[in-house]
Amino acid sequence: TLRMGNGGEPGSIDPHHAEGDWENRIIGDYIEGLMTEDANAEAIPGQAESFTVSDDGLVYTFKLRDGIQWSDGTPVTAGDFVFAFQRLFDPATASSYAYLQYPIKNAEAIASGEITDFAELGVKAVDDTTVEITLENPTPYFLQALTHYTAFPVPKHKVEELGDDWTKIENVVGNGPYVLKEWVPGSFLRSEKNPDYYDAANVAIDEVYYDNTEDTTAAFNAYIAGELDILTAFPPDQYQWLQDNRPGEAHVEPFLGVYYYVMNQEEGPLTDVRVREALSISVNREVIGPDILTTGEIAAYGWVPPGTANYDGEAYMPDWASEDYGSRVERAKALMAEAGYSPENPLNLQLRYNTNEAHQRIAVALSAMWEPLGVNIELFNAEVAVHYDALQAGDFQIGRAGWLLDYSDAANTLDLLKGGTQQGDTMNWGNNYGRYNNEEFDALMDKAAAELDLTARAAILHEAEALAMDDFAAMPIYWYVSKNIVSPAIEGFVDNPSDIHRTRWLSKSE
Amino acid sequence: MLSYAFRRVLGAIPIALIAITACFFILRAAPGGPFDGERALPPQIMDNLRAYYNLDKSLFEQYFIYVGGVLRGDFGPSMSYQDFSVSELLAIGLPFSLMLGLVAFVVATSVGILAGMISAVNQNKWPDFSVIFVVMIGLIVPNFLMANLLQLLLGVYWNWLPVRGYVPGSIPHLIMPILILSLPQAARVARLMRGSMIEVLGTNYVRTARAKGLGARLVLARHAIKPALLPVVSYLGPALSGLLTGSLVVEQVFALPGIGKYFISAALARDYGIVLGTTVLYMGVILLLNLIVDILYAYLDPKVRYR
Amino acid sequence: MAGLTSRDAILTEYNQQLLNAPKGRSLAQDAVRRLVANKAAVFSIFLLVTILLVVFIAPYFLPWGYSQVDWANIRKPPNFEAGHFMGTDQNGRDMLARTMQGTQMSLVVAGVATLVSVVIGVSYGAIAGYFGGRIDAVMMRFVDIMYALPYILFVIILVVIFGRNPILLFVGIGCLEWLTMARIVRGQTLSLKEREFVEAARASGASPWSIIFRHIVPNLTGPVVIYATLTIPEIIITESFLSYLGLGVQEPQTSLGTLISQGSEVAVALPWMLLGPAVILVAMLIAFTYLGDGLRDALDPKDR
Amino acid sequence: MALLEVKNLSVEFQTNDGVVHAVRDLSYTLEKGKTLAIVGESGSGKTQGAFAIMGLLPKNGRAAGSVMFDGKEILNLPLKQINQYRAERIGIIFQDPMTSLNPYLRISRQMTEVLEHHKGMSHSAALAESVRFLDAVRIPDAKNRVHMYPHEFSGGMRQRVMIAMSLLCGPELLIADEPTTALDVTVQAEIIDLLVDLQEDFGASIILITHDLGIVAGTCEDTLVMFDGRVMEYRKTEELFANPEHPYTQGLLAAVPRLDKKVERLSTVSYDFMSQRGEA
Amino acid sequence: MSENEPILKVRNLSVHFNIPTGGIFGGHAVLKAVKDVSFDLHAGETLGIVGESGCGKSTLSRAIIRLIHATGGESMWMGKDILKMSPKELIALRKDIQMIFQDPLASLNPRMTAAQIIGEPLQIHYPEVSKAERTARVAEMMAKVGLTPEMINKYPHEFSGGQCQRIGIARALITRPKLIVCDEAVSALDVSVQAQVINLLMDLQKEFGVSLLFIAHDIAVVRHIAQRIMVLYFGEVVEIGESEQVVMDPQHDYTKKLIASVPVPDPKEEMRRREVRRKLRREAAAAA
Ligand SMILES: Nc1ncnc2c1ncn2[C@@H]1O[C@H](COP(=O)(O)OP(=O)(O)OP(=O)(O)O)[C@@H](O)[C@H]1O
Ligand SMILES: Nc1ncnc2c1ncn2[C@@H]1O[C@H](COP(=O)(O)OP(=O)(O)OP(=O)(O)O)[C@@H](O)[C@H]1O
Ligand SMILES: [Mg+2]
Ligand SMILES: [Mg+2]
Repeated sequence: TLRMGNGGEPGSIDPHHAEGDWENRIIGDYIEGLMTEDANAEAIPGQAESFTVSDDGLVYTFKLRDGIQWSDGTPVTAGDFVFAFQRLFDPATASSYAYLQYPIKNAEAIASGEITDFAELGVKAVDDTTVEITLENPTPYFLQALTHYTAFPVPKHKVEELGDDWTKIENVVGNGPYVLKEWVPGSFLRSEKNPDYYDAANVAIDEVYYDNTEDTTAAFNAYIAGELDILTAFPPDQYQWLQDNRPGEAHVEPFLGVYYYVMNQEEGPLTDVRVREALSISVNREVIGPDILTTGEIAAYGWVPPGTANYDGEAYMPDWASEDYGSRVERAKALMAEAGYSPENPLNLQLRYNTNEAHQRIAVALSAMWEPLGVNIELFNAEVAVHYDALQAGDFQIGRAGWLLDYSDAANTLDLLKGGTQQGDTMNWGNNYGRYNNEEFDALMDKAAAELDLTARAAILHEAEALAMDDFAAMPIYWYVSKNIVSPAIEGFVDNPSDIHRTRWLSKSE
Repeated sequence: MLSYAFRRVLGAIPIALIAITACFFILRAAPGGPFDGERALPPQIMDNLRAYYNLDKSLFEQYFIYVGGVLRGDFGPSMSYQDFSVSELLAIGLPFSLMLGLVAFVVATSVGILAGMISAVNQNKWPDFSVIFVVMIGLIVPNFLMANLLQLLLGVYWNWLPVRGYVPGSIPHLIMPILILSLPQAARVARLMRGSMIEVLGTNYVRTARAKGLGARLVLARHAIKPALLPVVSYLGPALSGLLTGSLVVEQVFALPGIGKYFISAALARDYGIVLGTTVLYMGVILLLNLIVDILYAYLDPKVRYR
Repeated sequence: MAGLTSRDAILTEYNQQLLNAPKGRSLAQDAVRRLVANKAAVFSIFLLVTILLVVFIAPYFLPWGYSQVDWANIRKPPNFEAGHFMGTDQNGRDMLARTMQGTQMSLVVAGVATLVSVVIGVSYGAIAGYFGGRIDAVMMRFVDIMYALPYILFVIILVVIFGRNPILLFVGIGCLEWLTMARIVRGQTLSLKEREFVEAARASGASPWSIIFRHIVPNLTGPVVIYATLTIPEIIITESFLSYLGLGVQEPQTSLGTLISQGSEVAVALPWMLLGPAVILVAMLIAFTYLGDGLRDALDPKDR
Repeated sequence: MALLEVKNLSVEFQTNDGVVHAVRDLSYTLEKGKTLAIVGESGSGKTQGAFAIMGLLPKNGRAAGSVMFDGKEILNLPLKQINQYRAERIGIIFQDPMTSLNPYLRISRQMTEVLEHHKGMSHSAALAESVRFLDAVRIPDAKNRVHMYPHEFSGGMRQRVMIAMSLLCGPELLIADEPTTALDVTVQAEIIDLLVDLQEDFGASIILITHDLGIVAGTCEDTLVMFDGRVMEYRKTEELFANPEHPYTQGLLAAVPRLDKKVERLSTVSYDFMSQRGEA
Repeated sequence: MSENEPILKVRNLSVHFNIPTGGIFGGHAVLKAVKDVSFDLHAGETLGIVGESGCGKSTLSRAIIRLIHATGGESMWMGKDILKMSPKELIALRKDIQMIFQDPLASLNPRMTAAQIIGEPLQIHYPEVSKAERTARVAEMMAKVGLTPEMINKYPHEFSGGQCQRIGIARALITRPKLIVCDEAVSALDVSVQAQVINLLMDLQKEFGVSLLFIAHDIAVVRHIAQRIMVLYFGEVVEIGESEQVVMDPQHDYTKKLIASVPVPDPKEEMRRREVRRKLRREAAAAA
């Protein structure tokens, strides 16, 4: 029995409604897509036995394994996959993460209601065991994207019979290594090993509890008392204690994500690039990971997390990063003076962050770092809904944000800086909260999207990254790390930048 | 009295309606929506979601759809727990919360009343001070800290009780939650009880009871408790409803399947369905409890009459 | 007025006694005397005054300010050489300075919010209870509705309407806490208004208002004083929760509740972050408790 | 042997304005089966003197001196021991019937508990007995009324309930503190007769505190006159009425309004005697 | 209003109480405490009300001034029905009518000092009176009812029964009302203080023309103070007339018995009477 401190309470175990990583951990255990992750979270064939890709990179053909079946005994067919993708994009399903599969042909048009005939979707069943997927554009990371739960099949026979109720614990069936057995909302979900899974022989753990561990302090206490085997998050201040008392159990590893501050470039003092530069270079990123957060987050100077796939080439590193911190501060003061600010004539800024211990510490540290420049920071925290409401509305000066990559590809972060699109009479800035607007950058991004050659594409993306960072389009602060605690009894837990560790690869010595 | 109760029960319907209405519009007036999260969703997806939950209709249409549903006993869908309807979530959580709350309530009131009486009888002597000190610690130490300390002490270091978690049917898992829930209420009951008991002990009718040679315990149990309970009883309504629903911290810390967490977390997530559903439920609980308290009050004090 | 047998004699004698007789006193004056006689209450007052003086004056003499970051000492245990007598937090700020600032904040918030809740709760409850009938029904159902509505939303909207304002925090919390007070007061009033002395007051022509505020409310002081001291801990916690939601005290300022909730998470790893604030909180609230009980006893003329 | 022997009893109250001496140096003896009347000025310490005997003084009161009951000292006994005397051997009728009856309990409860507690009777037997006593004090419709609450009774009826309650156990000593103030004379006469009958049947002793000198004249062997906490005169009733010695007693007797003599103006006691005794 | 118009005209006043018979269904019996009582009271006059304990005297007096709800009838004060007055008028009326309650301690607010209690009506009805003067008038009033100055700061529970009663009396008299309802106002007083209070009342009456409704069981006192006496029996008026006439020539059986039972402070006479009563009772018992 594995007891996993799974984080929050799952909102949905329907792959088309799920939104968080704790849901991913559950869904990935009971449903498997065409592709799945290995212990390193690399894409490997899952329900598909093998696949071929056309030369233009647009058509993927998957051959399903023999004898795969849903846990109620119904065979898994290509039709289930076609049905699943159609359901994913159906506007009536209202799946919030459907856009992750937009590379599929006509997906976006169907989701937005422009095309109503689902047969036009680029997912076809050639026969019962062959699935053919056609893309809009060649997408180098598509196989990785197929490991995401949005690409998972759903049991057509169940969904047609029960509608959204198919995920009720008494109805739900899956095709993955585990079967869901029990769900006590607020407490835990329990699943058991699926004996009919094609690789059942190699699945070591026979029962999994996904415990609700919203309260990390309590979960940590439970781990120490031996009640949990894995924690997917822990209070950062315990790291030192863990290293001292439970060496090797804490797994703090780079994780594909960037923690950053956005600066409002639509209006206000931050439209002045000198001010942005001054603020950015006077942040001593090297103290944040080791001293403030203590979990050793790595200082971020660029925009694409190290280790991101399809991004060969030298990581972006600005010149000032290697400069001595003291002289950086002096230069920042000078820049501020140029922009007309000084300690006598201070710049008053509001810094917004959503309520969270770590965000608060960083905000406090940064406002202390900016104080010598003659910048007075008013800290303004708010709950998540209010915070992001304000960011999206552009109602802020400096705001905290973060981005965890949906899949390992550089465009996934760089897209955050793309200019807004006109929508009716308002601009839609999407996730570009700082409203960075540079046509040159947008052009580079478009060019990269059309580039088939991965190396060439990477080069273009590097160029775009450098451009935006030299513009101080946003202020990266650190690269996220994943923070797991794994009991010594667990084997097979491999650290990886996607922080995905499927239960089928784990084993436990009782 | 019966007709009074009957009228109160009937009156509950318009009251609940007012509460729903107020809640509905307050909810919509609050900034941020149910789909505002870390990342901005693409506009079409947003539109699909809004259509899915009827949020694209006018506010009044939404309101009438909702009220119509409630009248049919359907509280609509939850936006953060899509696999459940609000009714289902409440139906799952309520029995547990009820059980936990009632046990904690019984513990709290009995401990509180007893402690209050002990300290009233020993007013301003050391048993008074020490009893009050002990019970007040349960209130003064915030519940999250108390939970953490108890977990560390009883769970981690001494290993007497499971640290957290819910195992259906397991009593040890519930001891700490009940303790943490009931301690603050016990403290409040004890203090209220102490005060009113002292007041009652000074009355002439208690003197009469003493003159009857009844013995200290009987004087307390028969003559002093009833009047001394009056202020406590007024507090019991809020106390019990607080126990049934105010267990956010306890539920989160111990990962229990109650409904307490919805009262806060749903409001923060702007999960309109759950917020409205819990408001209606809570309203019902409060109206019922306060009715019971009012009737209990009239029973305790024969002079109190309601029209 | 003629004819009282020994009227003149009595009156002259009486006038003489009148000169030596005590001046009229009120319940409040008597209460002060009795309070001073209560050892626990006096000790509590002493403790509270000490805390008050220390937290408001001592910060001027501390080497570090509450928002000052000491980059050389982040999350360090007490260190006298560096001037961090209670250690530093994860941002390298002096815990002693922060504890004092937080205590200031919590004292002010608790004081004002308690006052608001007592004033509103007592008047509201006494009025509902005294008039009874339909007025009572309407007023108490309003309280019931207020109980049921998710109050966080109220506070969020208040902030949207009025902006961020510390006064709002007091009002917000006070408005939350008065509900239970109103219910308790209303219940007691229902009993009290049937007492004969209230009838006597009515017979002598007291208006409903003066009956409520001169006859009923003074007889409620017991439960009111006690419940008021019971709301203080609740207010301190509610404040930290509202601050957590961004509706209250704003960093770098802090409050006792916030310090404790932060300290609770690191109880084992960084115990000095919890210990100081917790000790102050417990000392302060226990003092309020004994003071409350002492005040109750003092305001009860039958008790001494 | 005297049933009750009070010696140098004094009662003091601690107040905000200093010490109040409610009773000073009170001494008297009461034989078995006899009745002692205590009369005196309102506020002269009659009630508190009686409370001291039963250990019922308010919190701020202190009693000193000696009270021998049946040969044993009972003043300031600890609760456990004094409880063996209360109600069972010494009954008391309180002066203020409204506040002395528990407004939250039915009369039945308040009466039966005495019998259940001291006599170990069953509830139904105790109830029947209570009703019998209520009948005896002429509560109309006692069978039903016994289940009512005190506030549903008239002032006089409450007083009679108090009387009935104190008689339930047949105490050896009954302290009756103005037991008939709220009763009209017809009922009063019957109540007094009832007390005297009980006394004759069971040999109980009674301390009767009253303002009604008429009752004193008719029932009490001895009379004690109090003023300002002190004994003014303590003698056989007949002698006292025939030949009052103390000016206060004289004044008191003269002040009694009489049906058989019509006066223009009621006379009051002149307090001259105080200056004579130099004690004012 | 003509000279001879009564200031208080009570007509067919009745009061019924619902007595819960228990059970949650709220069944109740009706107790008719006051039945169809009518009488007049003139300015400067005292009407004595006597009657058996529990016959409805207190209830009647409370109903007249609307402290409890009357079931029917009217109570006209200077031509206006008190039972129909608005709350405002009622408060104004209280200036003219004061009441002394039967239960001395219960009718005093336990958290007010004697001085505050006595001064309150003055404060309510004459807010213009300065604090110093109010204190002086309170002290004067206390002296008149025989309370000493050092008692001003005492609380009700620190007083003896009779002292409490005198506080109640002082409170009722301090505003010099036109009508005072005295419900057993002197029952807890020793004869001397009682005489002092009664003399005081009569003096006030002479000087200011105060009217009194005087409820008492001591018929000698009633005869002394009242011009007329009304006898209540089981809630009904059975006799009403000039005091001398009622006392000297009682008509109703109850009144006769009442007069006959008045004790006299003469031991021999009392003993004799008791023997008579006892004999009668024995005979009755034997007959039964
Ligand atoms: N709790 C108390 N604190 C202070 N003084 C008190 C207290 N109780 C009584 N006294 C005072 O003690 C004195 C005696 O009171 P007590 O009740 O014995 O009088 P009493 O003779 O019974 O008078 P009455 O006939 O009016 O009942 C009074 O002057 C009274 O004011
Ligand atoms: N609140 C009440 N509820 C029910 N019955 C009541 C209530 N108040 C009075 N009564 C009844 O009404 C009747 C008259 O009571 P009331 O107090 O008027 O008598 P009274 O003449 O003043 O007698 P007393 O001389 O003993 O004071 C009594 O039988 C009494 O039991
Ligand atoms: Mg007395
Ligand atoms: Mg009466």
